[in-house]
Amino acid sequence: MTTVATRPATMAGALTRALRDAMAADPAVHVLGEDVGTLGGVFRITDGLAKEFGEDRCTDTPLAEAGILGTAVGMAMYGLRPVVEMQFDAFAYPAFEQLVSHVAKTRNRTRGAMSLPLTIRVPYGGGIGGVEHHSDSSEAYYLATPGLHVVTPATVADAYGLLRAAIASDDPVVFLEPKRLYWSKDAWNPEEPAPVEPLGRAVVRRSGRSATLITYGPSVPVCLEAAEAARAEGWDLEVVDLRSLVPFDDETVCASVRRTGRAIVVHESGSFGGPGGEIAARVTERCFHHLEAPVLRVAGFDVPYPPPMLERYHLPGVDRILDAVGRLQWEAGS
Amino acid sequence: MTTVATRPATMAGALTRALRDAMAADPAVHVLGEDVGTLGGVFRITDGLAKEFGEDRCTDTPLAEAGILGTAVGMAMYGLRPVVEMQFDAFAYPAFEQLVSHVAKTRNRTRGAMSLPLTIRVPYGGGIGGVEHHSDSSEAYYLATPGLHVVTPATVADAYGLLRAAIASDDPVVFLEPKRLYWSKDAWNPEEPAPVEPLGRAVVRRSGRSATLITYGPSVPVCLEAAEAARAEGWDLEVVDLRSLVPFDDETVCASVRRTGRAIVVHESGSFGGPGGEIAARVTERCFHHLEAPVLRVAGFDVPYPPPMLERYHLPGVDRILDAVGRLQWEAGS
Amino acid sequence: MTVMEQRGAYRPAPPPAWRPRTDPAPLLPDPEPYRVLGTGAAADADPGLLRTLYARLVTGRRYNAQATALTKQGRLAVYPSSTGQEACEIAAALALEDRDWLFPSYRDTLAVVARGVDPVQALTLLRGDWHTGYDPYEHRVAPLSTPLATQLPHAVGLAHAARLTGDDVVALAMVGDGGTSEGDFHEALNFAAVQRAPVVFLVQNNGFAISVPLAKQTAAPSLAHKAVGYGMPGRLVDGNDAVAVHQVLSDAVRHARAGGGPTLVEAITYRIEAHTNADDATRYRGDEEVAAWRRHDPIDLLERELTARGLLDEEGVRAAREDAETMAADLRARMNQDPELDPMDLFAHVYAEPTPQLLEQRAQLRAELAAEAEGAQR
Amino acid sequence: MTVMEQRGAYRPAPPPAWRPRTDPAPLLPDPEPYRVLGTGAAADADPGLLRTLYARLVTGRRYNAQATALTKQGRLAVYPSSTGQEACEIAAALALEDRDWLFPSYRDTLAVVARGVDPVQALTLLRGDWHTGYDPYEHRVAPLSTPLATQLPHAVGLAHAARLTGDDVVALAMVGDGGTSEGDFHEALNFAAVQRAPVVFLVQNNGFAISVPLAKQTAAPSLAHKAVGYGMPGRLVDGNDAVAVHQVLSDAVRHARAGGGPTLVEAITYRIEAHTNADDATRYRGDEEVAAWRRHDPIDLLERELTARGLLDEEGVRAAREDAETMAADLRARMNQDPELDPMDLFAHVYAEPTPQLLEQRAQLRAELAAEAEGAQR
Ligand SMILES: Cc1ncc(C[n+]2csc(CCOP(=O)(O)OP(=O)(O)O)c2C)c(N)n1
Ligand SMILES: Cc1ncc(C[n+]2csc(CCOP(=O)(O)OP(=O)(O)O)c2C)c(N)n1
Ligand SMILES: [Mg+2]
Ligand SMILES: [Mg+2]
Repeated sequence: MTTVATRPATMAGALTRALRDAMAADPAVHVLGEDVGTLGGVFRITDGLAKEFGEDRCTDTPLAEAGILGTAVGMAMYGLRPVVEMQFDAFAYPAFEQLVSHVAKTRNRTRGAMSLPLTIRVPYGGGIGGVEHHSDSSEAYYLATPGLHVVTPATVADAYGLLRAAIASDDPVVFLEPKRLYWSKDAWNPEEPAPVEPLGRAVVRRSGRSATLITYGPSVPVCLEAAEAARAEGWDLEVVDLRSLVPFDDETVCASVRRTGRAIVVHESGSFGGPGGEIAARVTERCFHHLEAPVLRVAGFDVPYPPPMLERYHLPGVDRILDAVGRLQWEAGS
Repeated sequence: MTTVATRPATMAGALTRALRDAMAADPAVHVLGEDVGTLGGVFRITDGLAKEFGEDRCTDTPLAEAGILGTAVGMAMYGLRPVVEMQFDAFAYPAFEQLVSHVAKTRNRTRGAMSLPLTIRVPYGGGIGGVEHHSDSSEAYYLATPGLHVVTPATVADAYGLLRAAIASDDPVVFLEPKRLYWSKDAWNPEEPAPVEPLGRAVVRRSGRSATLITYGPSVPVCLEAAEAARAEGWDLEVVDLRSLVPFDDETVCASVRRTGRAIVVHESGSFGGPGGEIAARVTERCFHHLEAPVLRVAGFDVPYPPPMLERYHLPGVDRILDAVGRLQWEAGS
Repeated sequence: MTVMEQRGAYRPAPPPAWRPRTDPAPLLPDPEPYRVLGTGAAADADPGLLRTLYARLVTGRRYNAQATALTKQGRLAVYPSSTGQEACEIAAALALEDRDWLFPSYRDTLAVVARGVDPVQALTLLRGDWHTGYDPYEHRVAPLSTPLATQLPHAVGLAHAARLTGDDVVALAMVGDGGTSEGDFHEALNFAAVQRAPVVFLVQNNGFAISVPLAKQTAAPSLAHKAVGYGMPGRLVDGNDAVAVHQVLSDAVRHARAGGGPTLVEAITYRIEAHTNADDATRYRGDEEVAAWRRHDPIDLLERELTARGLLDEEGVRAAREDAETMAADLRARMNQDPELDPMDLFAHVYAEPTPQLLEQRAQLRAELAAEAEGAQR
Repeated sequence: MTVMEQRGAYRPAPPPAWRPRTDPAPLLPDPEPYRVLGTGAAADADPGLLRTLYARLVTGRRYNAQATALTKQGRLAVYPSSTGQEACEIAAALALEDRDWLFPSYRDTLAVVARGVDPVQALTLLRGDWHTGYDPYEHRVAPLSTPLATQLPHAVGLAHAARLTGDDVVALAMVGDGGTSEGDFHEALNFAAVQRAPVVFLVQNNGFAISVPLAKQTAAPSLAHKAVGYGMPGRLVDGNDAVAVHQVLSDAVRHARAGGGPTLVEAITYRIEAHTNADDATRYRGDEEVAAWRRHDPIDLLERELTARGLLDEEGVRAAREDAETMAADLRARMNQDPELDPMDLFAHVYAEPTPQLLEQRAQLRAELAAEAEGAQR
């Protein structure tokens, strides 16, 4: 029981705080990326770090993502804990070879002799009115790459806790930051930030009995809103926030689905080949005889991310989720 | 009915023939890549093309995959039909940004004004005793990228027919060539190569009533072998060869699964976030009430591709498929 | 003879017979950026060209101001202004023939407009409307490229294809100083030199990549010095001197057209405004630096020359500004009309033929929209 | 003072005050590759160094031959021989101190062995056994890198980290002529120069990237000329002259260690054998070319010098060859033993702690193996 008052904080602020605390706690933690120094990053997540820790700890790099990540690999080989910022989702693609062929594989290639404790922060997803290449949901690429952890917060407290855990991890973590939640606020006590718990635990954000919405990152608030709206239709929805895509918390997810008997996976990423397929498949494999209906998916369409003026038609919103809930074969199961 | 005798041909030979016929038929078709000219490619797929069509039609490029693909994009913008060879699966990664941000999106970005009729040939998969980075199954990355077609042959005739269709397509096609089938032989009549049919049609390679094996590329022969072996256990397996992952032939696949009531997806690619999740999820969405058991997946493990001496433990083989068939809840359904 | 055989082959014979086949000296940039305005050479500049450049630059600056204003009114999603860089943008575009191609980056709207693209269409992307607003084939302008340096290999490929086709076409590819650090820059220039593709690479060195100053981007003597490593000439030009830019670019275009291969041109200029309307430049640079560059303004430089030669009077200045105002008023008026977008177009241009999967999704959206419309009617 | 502030800042003031801050002249390579053997300078070479190099090169060549023979016997999955390039491999490695790091490519097994790595462990990858056979920290040798040029930024990062940590460590990164075309080459060299990281980049220009000759790879005067575009010195050396390679590399390492920043060294050499045992070099080059380079053999060059100076006689040659045979016999014997691999190790080093998903898969494989064993017993 704490007496210190919590006050509203933004996810951006919690991320900055996590970086600062990690740097203060461990001199091996170094931040590098485009505009992370003097400017504090285009989203201001690294604001103040260069000033506080010096430019050698928070370094503006040349504009070259493969070079940034490759340099970070070398730094990690020497025992540092680099935290790399990729400016936007689509601008992480130039670093793809370094990510897949080295970041993900170095521990394995060296039979454990060389670990790469590095964190790759990627602001991702849409809903911010960004022009093309600024709104991609690129998680499908990362979760199909063994050797990476893939993590994404949906709340202010998790932004802090998961980022600290990512930096503390001895393995590379792709840390996906939902851009459109940067300025979302929660009550959060920055004087007593959450302890660092190991990666890989999902959490039930809302309990319910009718069906489970399995989701993560930017879609968590949407699902919670949909769950509220669903009450009017007589549905009591459970919402599971995965938080970590790799490792995947089969236990929490399956426990929920076994309870509710119905499930929908919700994410912004395209449907085809996206995370939803994996999640639906593994839930079905594990809970087949508990399912009253197939696990459905509500996702972005399988199109290049649309221009700002059309993004609201693309992004899975409350209505699309409720439509899917309606298709969960209520007659058959009831 | 043809009187011309068919004779055994290799998949490699059929691919060479397809390139040659395409180049002869259309002067816009240009081949470019590393070692594709004088050497004829490290797998000899482009053998003889530089000699027959000149180095301007079949060009050895500098060693730079993003540059190769980016150059091909520019060539396609000018109306040519480039066919790019990536030397190995893992060596296509440096071109990932060009692929995702331009190749896949240019038609969309220009509202149809600019199409990119280009084919990207990628030898993929394992089983050839290759050292690290030479045996990746990278299809998960491609099929999560809207705007790309993703195609892979499993037979000599399909190697020819699908490659011709890919080159004829007005959209970019990632053409995945199963390395370990390059030297596989089928009876094939190179005097009467298969007509070019549109991309996107799966084919039933073996009819059966007990369960459906859904597979593609290098795993097709393995599934056919497993189906033969399964007869001894009293199972009559159907084998569907997808041939095209994008577009996906839901019709053929679902028709089969509705008939058999049970399905297993088989591929070399890792399981987590791999194509199997998508396929299992969509089959389940569409055939839920026909399914006697959850759609299972038999795939490579979720590990970096192992060294040659261990690859046989990694690759899904007949036994692993038969094990999965055994887990298809025969009691419940019978 | 193939394109490959036309190159001066560099393949060292065994030492000691070894000798480089290309003399590096002519590839190296001069130590000082090339300038015309304010020097004796200005007297030779064609009056017509001076007048055209002046009028276009004045309009260009007004366009920048208007577009920035439109971001404040929510009419543009974002605008990266090229104020201070108008000479690079416009003089470079004017060095091309109609049949040539331009490969712009996100900051190069002025160059795009200088090619003849409708000023409103040139802003379609930045407005939040469809990604590319113009038909690239109409004025031979590739889509504005946002991922840095990725457009450079496209320019190389297009120029190479034109050459193979026997067409007399040159491609001009634009990139920023920051963009030169990307691998695609390297790969594109190398390809171009090896293939002797008719491309000109123009680096607008405006001192910054967002907040990162050039000194944190490169330790090179100049960006133009990179050329020698590819075996192409590197040229330095004062990017605020429109006549100098026009001459250097025209030379490079002529050289490329004549089969001489690519050139790398570095234009030294300065980004007077913030990176985009969303950026706060005071966080990383001081006012004096900006003020110093304002004293080296591309429009001023032209105006002084024109005035000195008696080619421009107050009336002329007024006329140029009026034309600019007319353009701005038209732009404002047309940008204030809401564009009409059809949500169903999400699925229209993913493939030549939508896949069955997209047809399903299209049907889903259609149903959603119908339900929405119904809901709205009730 | 931060690392950034130590750099010679390149940030052009407005023209006309503009002036490059780095003088390009000292960065440019000499027109001729540096040579010692066969020149007057050879007389100054330390006899001990000459003898060491000779002995190592002879052993190195024998290692190449033995490894190639092992591919024929199915004992190695693949071997990219460095026959003809032994001087580069060995003299470069010997220019490092123990505390320094080597970042090799797939062809650099000899350099790896020269660092002290066990000859059998150095072949683990190529044998088809686990990817890296040695502990990189033991001799400060990064894993052999197969994806071209990707190891270069790692070398930069490690050197940068060592410097930030206050350690006196230099990294030597090796790459082929073909690898210089990759974007990672560009990005790594640029980073290194901007950060003044203590790295030395050694390009072994052996004339080919598999079948592609250098003239199709670059149009540059030399690969060393690329250095000026990054603001670091470029050096050309006769790669078959072990003494010259050792001197140039030692200089560069000293320069880096003293805080002078990176150097790019291009060593002109030749790949005498095919790309790997799987390649057929007759498809793309003639015998005369190979014969010409055989006349410029790195071991011959040393042998001639040593003999001329009376430092080597027939007995010495015989002794060196015998040592080489001893090494080869040991290698052969140990490589003929089947390594023992545990299939369960597939899951051992994917993460520090296996994920629940991997634990499931591990259990599955364990069950499969048990079933297989049972089946075999029956
Ligand atoms: C591959 C890639 N990485 C990062 C970005 C984000 N970004 C947009 S503009 C910019 C700075 C570019 O600087 P410069 O090339 O000098 O061009 P300028 O903006 O000065 O015209 C950055 C980092 C991007 N667009 N593409
Ligand atoms: C990124 C990448 N692309 C392609 C390859 C395939 N490949 C292996 S070696 C090689 C040629 C390399 O030539 P060079 O750099 O000159 O080194 P050398 O083999 O001559 O030592 C190629 C293309 C690779 N390993 N990595
Ligand atoms: Mg700039
Ligand atoms: Mg080479």
